[in-house]
Amino acid sequence: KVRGELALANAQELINKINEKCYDKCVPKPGARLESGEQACLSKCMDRYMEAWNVVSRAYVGRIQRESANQYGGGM
Amino acid sequence: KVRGELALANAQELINKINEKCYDKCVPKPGARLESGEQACLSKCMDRYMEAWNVVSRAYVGRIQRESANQYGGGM
Amino acid sequence: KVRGELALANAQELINKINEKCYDKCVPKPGARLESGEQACLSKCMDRYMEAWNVVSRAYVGRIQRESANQYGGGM
Amino acid sequence: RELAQFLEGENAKARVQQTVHSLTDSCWDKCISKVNNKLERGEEACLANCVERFLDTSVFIVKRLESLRGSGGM
Amino acid sequence: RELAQFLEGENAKARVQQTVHSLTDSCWDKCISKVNNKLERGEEACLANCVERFLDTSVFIVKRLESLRGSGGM
Amino acid sequence: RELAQFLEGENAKARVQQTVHSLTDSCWDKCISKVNNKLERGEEACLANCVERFLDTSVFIVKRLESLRGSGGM
Repeated sequence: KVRGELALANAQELINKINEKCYDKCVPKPGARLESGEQACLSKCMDRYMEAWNVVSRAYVGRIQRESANQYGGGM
Repeated sequence: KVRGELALANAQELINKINEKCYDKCVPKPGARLESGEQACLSKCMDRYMEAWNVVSRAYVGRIQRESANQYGGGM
Repeated sequence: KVRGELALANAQELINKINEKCYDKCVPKPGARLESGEQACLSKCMDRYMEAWNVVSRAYVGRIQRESANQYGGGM
Repeated sequence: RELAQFLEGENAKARVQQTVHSLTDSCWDKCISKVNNKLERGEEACLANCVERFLDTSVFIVKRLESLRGSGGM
Repeated sequence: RELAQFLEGENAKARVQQTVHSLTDSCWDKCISKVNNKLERGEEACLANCVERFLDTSVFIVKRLESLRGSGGM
Repeated sequence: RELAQFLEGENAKARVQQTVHSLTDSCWDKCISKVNNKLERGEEACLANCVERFLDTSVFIVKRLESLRGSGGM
């Protein structure tokens, strides 16, 4: 249950960030409806943001692992 | 008492936002005192921010109401 | 112990702010390593930020003291 | 039990107000560049549209996430 | 009771420090554009004025809110 | 005791995810100007470097603070 809550909180935070970043980028002048061009931009932006999240996550976790390995080897 | 605290928290948050937004807009280069032009700008900015808050609040509450009404009618 | 925790939280927050502000200013295009020019910029930025913190702290505490003194004297 | 209901209602109200504060913050930046003597017609429309489109965006993202998840795209 | 007073004092100190962090954050953006070898005289004055005017603004807003409320304008 | 360990592990995971969210937020602004049909090679490298250099900066600041403190500079 804790694990599920964690995954949910993580997904929720990701959605919030995408909402904030992509709304800013794709809908600079909000009109009477979400135009199809704006929707296409949102789709692309969302995909890129999730990819960016994955790249950042890999880089960060990789760094943590290298540093904990180094603690038993050379300096940092 | 809870109701009073809620209203107070709401007013406090509104004051904080106005302070932040209007200080940024009206006092770009802080001098030795608040000039009268800066004070006039602050008054206008404050009125506009409160109006904006009301417009946003109406739009948001309206949307929530329309969507809860739609749950018993057609799709969203 | 509470006092130590407060000092620690304060130092931690200062480090976080310096990290955020100075990384933005000094490393606009992150490369394969922290260049020596970027490191020099970080050192300067860090010193300036701590000085700014001290100036702000003096101004803020001074104002609080003046206002509490005024409460028993003239108007605000 | 009535107290619990009352508190639940107050909680919901607090969440709504918090969202209104955060939407006003970001829509103010999007819609108001210069502070005028009154809220212009265009600014008022922009603010209301900003709220509606932000919520549309939210719905759009959640639906797309669900469809990506369904198609095994995630 | 002395403990309570001590803790109250520490709490007040923590609030002051939090305000100093947040003021330094926003006044840094307002007053420091380029990082120099020392804090210039003008930058230092700008930082101190930035704190004072921010607090003036705060007082101004609260007083105006009260007067609007008093005159039934709100 | 196993529960405590499990919860500790979940806490650590939550902190890591929170840091990933905050790094993605700031590195997105630094590295992605226009949204393209795929993540360009340069953008991907920028994102990874952005994380590494941010952490280097963090280490740099803490070490320098310690050396200043040691030399009585603070």
